[in-house]
Amino acid sequence: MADDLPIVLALLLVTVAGTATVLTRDPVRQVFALAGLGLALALLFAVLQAPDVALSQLAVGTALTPLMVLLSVRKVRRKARSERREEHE
Amino acid sequence: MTAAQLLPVLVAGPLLGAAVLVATGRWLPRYVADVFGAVVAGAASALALGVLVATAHRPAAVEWVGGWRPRHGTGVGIVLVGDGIGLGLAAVVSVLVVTVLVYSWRFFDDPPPHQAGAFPALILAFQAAMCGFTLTGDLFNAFVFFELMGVVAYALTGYRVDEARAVQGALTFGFLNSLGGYSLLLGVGLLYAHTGELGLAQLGAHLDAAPDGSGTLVKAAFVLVATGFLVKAAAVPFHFWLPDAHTVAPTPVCMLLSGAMVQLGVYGVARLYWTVFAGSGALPEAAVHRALLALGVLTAVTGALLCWLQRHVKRLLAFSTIAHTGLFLVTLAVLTPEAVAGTALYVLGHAGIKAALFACAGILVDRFGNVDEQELHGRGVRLRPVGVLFTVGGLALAGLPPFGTGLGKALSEEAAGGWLTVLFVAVSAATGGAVLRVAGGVFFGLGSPPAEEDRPHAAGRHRAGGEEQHEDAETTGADEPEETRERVTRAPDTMVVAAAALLAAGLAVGCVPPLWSAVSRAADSFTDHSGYAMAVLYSTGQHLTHSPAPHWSPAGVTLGLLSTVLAACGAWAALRTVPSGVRPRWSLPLRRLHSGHVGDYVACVVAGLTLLAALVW
Amino acid sequence: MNGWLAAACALLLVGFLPTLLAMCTGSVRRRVLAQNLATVLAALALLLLSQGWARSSYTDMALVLAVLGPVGTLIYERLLGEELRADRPSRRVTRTMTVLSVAPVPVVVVPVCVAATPGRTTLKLLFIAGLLVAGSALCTRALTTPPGGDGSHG
Amino acid sequence: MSILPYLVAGWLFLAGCYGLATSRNLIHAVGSLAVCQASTYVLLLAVGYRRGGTAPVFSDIRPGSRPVVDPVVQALTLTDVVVGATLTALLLALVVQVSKRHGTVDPDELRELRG
Amino acid sequence: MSLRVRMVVLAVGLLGLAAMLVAAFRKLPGFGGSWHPYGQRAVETALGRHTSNVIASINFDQRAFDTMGEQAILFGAVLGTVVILRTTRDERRVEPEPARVPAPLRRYALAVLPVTLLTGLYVVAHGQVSPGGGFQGGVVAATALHLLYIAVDYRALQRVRSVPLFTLADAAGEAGYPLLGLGVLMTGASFLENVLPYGTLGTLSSGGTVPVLNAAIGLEVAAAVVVLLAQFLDQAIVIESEDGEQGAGSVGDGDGRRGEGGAA
Repeated sequence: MADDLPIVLALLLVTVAGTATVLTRDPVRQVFALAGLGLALALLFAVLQAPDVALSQLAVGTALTPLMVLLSVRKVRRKARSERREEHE
Repeated sequence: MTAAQLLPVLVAGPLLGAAVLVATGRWLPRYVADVFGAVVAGAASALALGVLVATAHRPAAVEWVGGWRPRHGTGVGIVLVGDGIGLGLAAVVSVLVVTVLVYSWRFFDDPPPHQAGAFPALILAFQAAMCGFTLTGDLFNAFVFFELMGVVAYALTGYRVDEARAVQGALTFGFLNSLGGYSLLLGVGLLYAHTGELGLAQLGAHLDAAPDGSGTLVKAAFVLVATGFLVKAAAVPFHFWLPDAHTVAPTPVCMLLSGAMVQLGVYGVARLYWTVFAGSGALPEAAVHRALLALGVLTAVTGALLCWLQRHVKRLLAFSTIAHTGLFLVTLAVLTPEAVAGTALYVLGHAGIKAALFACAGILVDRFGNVDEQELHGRGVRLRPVGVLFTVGGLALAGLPPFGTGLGKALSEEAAGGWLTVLFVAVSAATGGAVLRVAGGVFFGLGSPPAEEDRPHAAGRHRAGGEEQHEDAETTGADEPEETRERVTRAPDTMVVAAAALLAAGLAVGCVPPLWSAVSRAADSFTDHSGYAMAVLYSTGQHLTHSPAPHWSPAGVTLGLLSTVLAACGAWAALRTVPSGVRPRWSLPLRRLHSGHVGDYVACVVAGLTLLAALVW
Repeated sequence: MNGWLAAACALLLVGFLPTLLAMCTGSVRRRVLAQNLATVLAALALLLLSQGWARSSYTDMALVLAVLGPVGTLIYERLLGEELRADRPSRRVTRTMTVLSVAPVPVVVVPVCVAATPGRTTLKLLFIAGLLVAGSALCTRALTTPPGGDGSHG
Repeated sequence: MSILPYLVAGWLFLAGCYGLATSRNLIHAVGSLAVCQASTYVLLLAVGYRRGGTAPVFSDIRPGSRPVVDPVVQALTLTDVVVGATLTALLLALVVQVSKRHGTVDPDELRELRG
Repeated sequence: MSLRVRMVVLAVGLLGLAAMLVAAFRKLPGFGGSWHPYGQRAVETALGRHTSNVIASINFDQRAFDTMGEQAILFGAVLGTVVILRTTRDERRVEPEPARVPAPLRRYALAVLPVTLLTGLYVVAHGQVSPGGGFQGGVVAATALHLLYIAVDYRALQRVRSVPLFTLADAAGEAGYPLLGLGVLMTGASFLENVLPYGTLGTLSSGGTVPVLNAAIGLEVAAAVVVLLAQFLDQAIVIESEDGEQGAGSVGDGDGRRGEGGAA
């Protein structure tokens, strides 16, 4: 059982982060939960002895996914803002 | 080099073509890119047909990619299996892709900057995905091509990005299909854990050898994997993406989605059942029969009702595809070689006819910028050739002999038998009748035009927010942006020729007896669970006793004529009444279900998973 | 289960889990700071784990994380600059966060270096430690400098 | 313990579906879909794990010196991670266009394609 | 569907699904078991081919066909994103504004850029020997380039990032797989058969065609990620709609746009 402790811990982390990702409704805040999920998954992959998968999860989850999501959020917000301004005019 | 060795080329060739198109897209003029795409697709279809003919009377062509042939029935590689049904579907897909590329020569004035070849490149990647999916004998590999098909199809569906509805439909499509893909992958995980294998033949062999007692695991795996395929096949309640995607996708893409991709979902379920689960005691035949039959009937009825209620012509055709998918599933539920042969011929005929109908609808879009049945009333009179093609397509869809759809319907009725005959006749009549109604109203000006005030307020419809929210809202076909460079004044020859050729192909399916016997042989080996495993793992062919070749039976012809007459009468009756713009109250819950809301659709898919599980258990 | 793995578990439980919770709750500022700390702690946990399993090739994971972690933080800083600038933490928070993210690095890396067979692995470990210290310290500072400190938008 | 990892995979799938179905923001929905996908990673790798095993990467250990975990599921998961990242990109691109054309990314306010 | 109905449908679905999954999981072989027949075969096969990273051997040799599909997914998704995020008729491109990034940040990012790039290349190069490979390294290398946007501004990134060139590299990497496969086929062997000498276990040139395919995928992934991010960055920074979606610099910092009125 003690040998499985790292795995249990990593599973706990993944569960927490995954649940938080779903429950965080604001996309900007969700990015952080998603990044946390990425890190937790990478740790889980590492303790499951899958360094190759952990590496690709780190490569994708640390910078690439947050960058894409944040750029989308930025575009979406700008659009919403300009729509609001149009309405005010 | 043997014929089998060429199987991977059916996937690699189009992919290479796509890469070349993207690499040179900056410098290529539009038409060169289009011609190149058509040539590559044409070469692939020639290859598929060639291998199909070369291996027609021999056991299936089996190719272990990378030369990883198994020893003593175990291996590490991926296998491609070019048996009659799989390779035949690959050939159909490839030929359809060529037609679509020819059809779309006049399309899209707005290629992405410096990417003249983007559209043909995406189509070629789509072709590669579909061919890979039909040929592969490995479950995870099937998932890969499932996802490739999806990714390319979302992009193609959303191709006209300046259209509000296009991007929304593509996004719905993306969400639901991805969810289906993950369900599929979970199922693959369960199967791998249980058997330690990924190849279909190995999985089947393992389940035969060591059936798990209660069957819980096997059933769950079947449900999860089949859900993935059924999402692709647009079976109710997994179908919600299909009408939305077809309403908004460019017409050539609709032709591919409805003509081939949806049927590949049905193919996936059938392939999965016969190669993996058919021999294992854990998944009783009765359970699979029950599940497919229930979903099939539900799908057919829902599709037919909603098809009849539509006024957006492409959406109408989309629901008719759903209705026919339901019929395919009902037939497959019989789980006999005859049923598979009937379904295969039905799918073949349907591919030609449905693609031709979409092609005609596309001409309407280009001519009038509108595919709304009521708005276009009588305006298509001058497009007489198109009108004739559309009418013939409607008759064929209703099951008129000697079209391939008629033959497929007749054989399916024979296989399914009993009260299901009523279902086949009714659904064919409803879908064919809806098409004939459109044909009569739009192309021949029959019946009375809708009252003026019922015309939709075209201006207000396209901006969300400003529009009043009617509970009874429906999707109209007004304000459809043309897909050609400029609004065409007459139907372009390439388009009409493509539509006519597709109809002719649909007709040929019902008139060429050698094809029937070939399909019958293919169906025999398709349903041969142990034969597949022997051919794949030990390269030994077994001699099968072939079931007699299918043919037109008097009963089939009569029922085909009956449903055609019913369709014509229904269309005539509908045209005689003045369209009131109000649709029957009983249809409200059904229509409200199609709310365009991703959340609703996801909830339905999850509930559908549970439904399927309940049916299988 | 050896000492290294026990240490990794302790780090995950006492260090990473609270940081993860901080990442998933609260203001954007808090989340960014927590994210920065989380990458450092995860990288250290990976180092401990690879030592615990005696797999030197696993250190590549920590290497990639040490390289990309600060990049991620800088992306947040760049794209959420407005929100972050409106809500700068106090100097005390800055100092605490810097200490929290820098201090564990030598605590973990030095013993691992001592235990590992000297050679290329040691160099790699030191390199990772350098990246972690520089990256996290700098990111913490960038995230917490008062508005006058950067001149974006003049 | 013997089914805990599988349960976590199942939980992630259900949670992701819940998030998708109740989402009020399409970007959030894309994130929820990523959670669904995470469940497939967890399931696959959990299936391939072997107690006491190590990764079958023989750069720093001798082949045969230690038991190894199943590499096949790792290769599958690797493919899956790539699929997930690209899918996220494509869906986000579509969300960006939805926001441009509809002025909103709230699925409740997208009132087209009904009936 | 009203929200209430949707929640009921969803609850039924989730409960049923949960019940089915739990029932199935209970029948799975227990976690951590030692029975992995396919895995064992894969390990033996990889060692037979002198590839020390068995995962790389599966990805690029034993199940190389999967990876060809995976690569096509990436390629298709990037092409799809290019198509979907193209500049439409009602949009225009504006010059991005220069951004002023704090000096220490800029120095750090510029110093880390080559380190990140080298790390990426290192991870690609060692793919068939130690953990890593074309995909992981390709993403890291592509991320490195975007430090220019973080450290300096979008204009700096635009100067070194020629989208046509990277599109070409993307297509070349994508073509590498089918080309190699077809080339091998011409020699009479099977598609994608590993025909090169296997080399010595544990060296960079071991594994026959594995390093070649690994490099092809590294090239494709790096180029594809750059092209992909270019679409998103363009959308967020330089593309705006004609009907006055301006708000220069209102979100984030620098990189706002120099609309007609607000030329800096």
